[in-house]
Amino acid sequence: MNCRVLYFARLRERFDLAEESVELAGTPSVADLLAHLQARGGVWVEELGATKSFRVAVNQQLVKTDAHIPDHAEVAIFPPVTGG
Amino acid sequence: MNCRVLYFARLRERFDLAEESVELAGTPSVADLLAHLQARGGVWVEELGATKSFRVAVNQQLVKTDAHIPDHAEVAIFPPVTGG
Amino acid sequence: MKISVQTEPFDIGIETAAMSNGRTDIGAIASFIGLARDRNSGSEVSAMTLEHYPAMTEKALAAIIDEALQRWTLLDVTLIHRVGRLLPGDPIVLVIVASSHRAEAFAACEFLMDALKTRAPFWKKEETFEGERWVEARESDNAAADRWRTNENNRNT
Amino acid sequence: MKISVQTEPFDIGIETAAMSNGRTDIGAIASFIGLARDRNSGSEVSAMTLEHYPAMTEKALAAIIDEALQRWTLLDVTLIHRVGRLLPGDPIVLVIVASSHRAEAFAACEFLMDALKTRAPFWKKEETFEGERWVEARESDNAAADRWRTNENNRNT
Repeated sequence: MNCRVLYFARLRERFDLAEESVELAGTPSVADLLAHLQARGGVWVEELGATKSFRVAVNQQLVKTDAHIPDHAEVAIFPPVTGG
Repeated sequence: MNCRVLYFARLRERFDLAEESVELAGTPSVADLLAHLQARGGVWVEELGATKSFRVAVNQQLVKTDAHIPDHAEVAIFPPVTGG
Repeated sequence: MKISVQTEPFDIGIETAAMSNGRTDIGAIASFIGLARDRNSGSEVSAMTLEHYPAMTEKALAAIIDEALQRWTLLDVTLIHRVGRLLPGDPIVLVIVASSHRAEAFAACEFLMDALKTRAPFWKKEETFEGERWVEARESDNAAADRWRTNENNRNT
Repeated sequence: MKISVQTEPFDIGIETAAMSNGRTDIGAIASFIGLARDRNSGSEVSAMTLEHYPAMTEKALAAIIDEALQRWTLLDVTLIHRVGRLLPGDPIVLVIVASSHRAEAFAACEFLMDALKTRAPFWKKEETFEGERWVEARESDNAAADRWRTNENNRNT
């Protein structure tokens, strides 16, 4: 399956990437996507490790890491929000 | 001693009186003033009896009935407030 | 700090700008407007008249604001209360509180309204289809004011 | 109901009038303005830039408002959040809540701000003398949002 992954704010700057297309096998969860990204090493491990604080939205809804990612979903990964 | 007594809102209408001068002996408390007024009977007992809800201010400060009334004080008796 | 008891309407935009213009230290402005409603206690209300105790009113409002300033770190407070005859939809009272942080602005603004409702000498007389009537004080207003006594620490975070 | 994410400033007077003009059923309007401050975490801040996630922002704000409408009896809500570059003193966010009674207006307004601070996809980057930095989320904002979960009945009176 395929999903579009967006990065915002500090994570976009750290990854030097605003958006990418990711291919994953089967019916992946958010945790599977994160494992896939962490496998890249370097800044990906630093920012998406278990001790780091970040948020994930699937199709514009905040979700937990056990959430399923539908095919063609828009997944966004970003730091805890600081608006208001 | 002498004090000026003001009545507001529903009490002013019930007593048909906005203001009067009252003479009391010694160093009276608010309770003494209330007893003096209740002694007039009729509407004064009806409105200032122990079961009725009203407020008293001495020199523009809300007080309890055991408060002392200084000579020449301005005492105000009024219903619970309903502003805002 | 501004306290006004007036017959004229007020404008929250103008009052807010007067408080914040030229300042860069305010992070939060909480405000409240109370308005005259067309219904109360099951009756249609066509108008109301607000009476007050002029010699005491501003003193009582200043004392309430002083208490708020002691409880919270506030940068400014505006409190305007109208008197005289008002129609449904007319604004009655405006409270604006500026602070560095929102929790303090919200808490102080709500405290000021609760305190005003039980301690400031205003009385409302309503005109209804059945005739004129003085508005009765609500037990819920006493309960709201009492929260600040019994539950200080919960609200102060 | 009005939701807006915009670069332009807003005017609380105009937004309040738009909500209340011609209505006679509103008894209480609680509102909040969040402003950019000249200091944060011990540094002088000369400007900030607000980034957001456009596809998600209005959905997230609408979901927060829906939750408020389920919890309290509200007559109207306006929520405006600015994005782009802002200077100290500039207003960032405006929340206005109209209700029949003040306790509901206050509670819903504070809930909306607490929820927005933890759930709406905005991020602030500050310009300081030491350089640019992304604002870190505050634990106190999570605690404020969590109050509405653990302490529902206390706040709903």
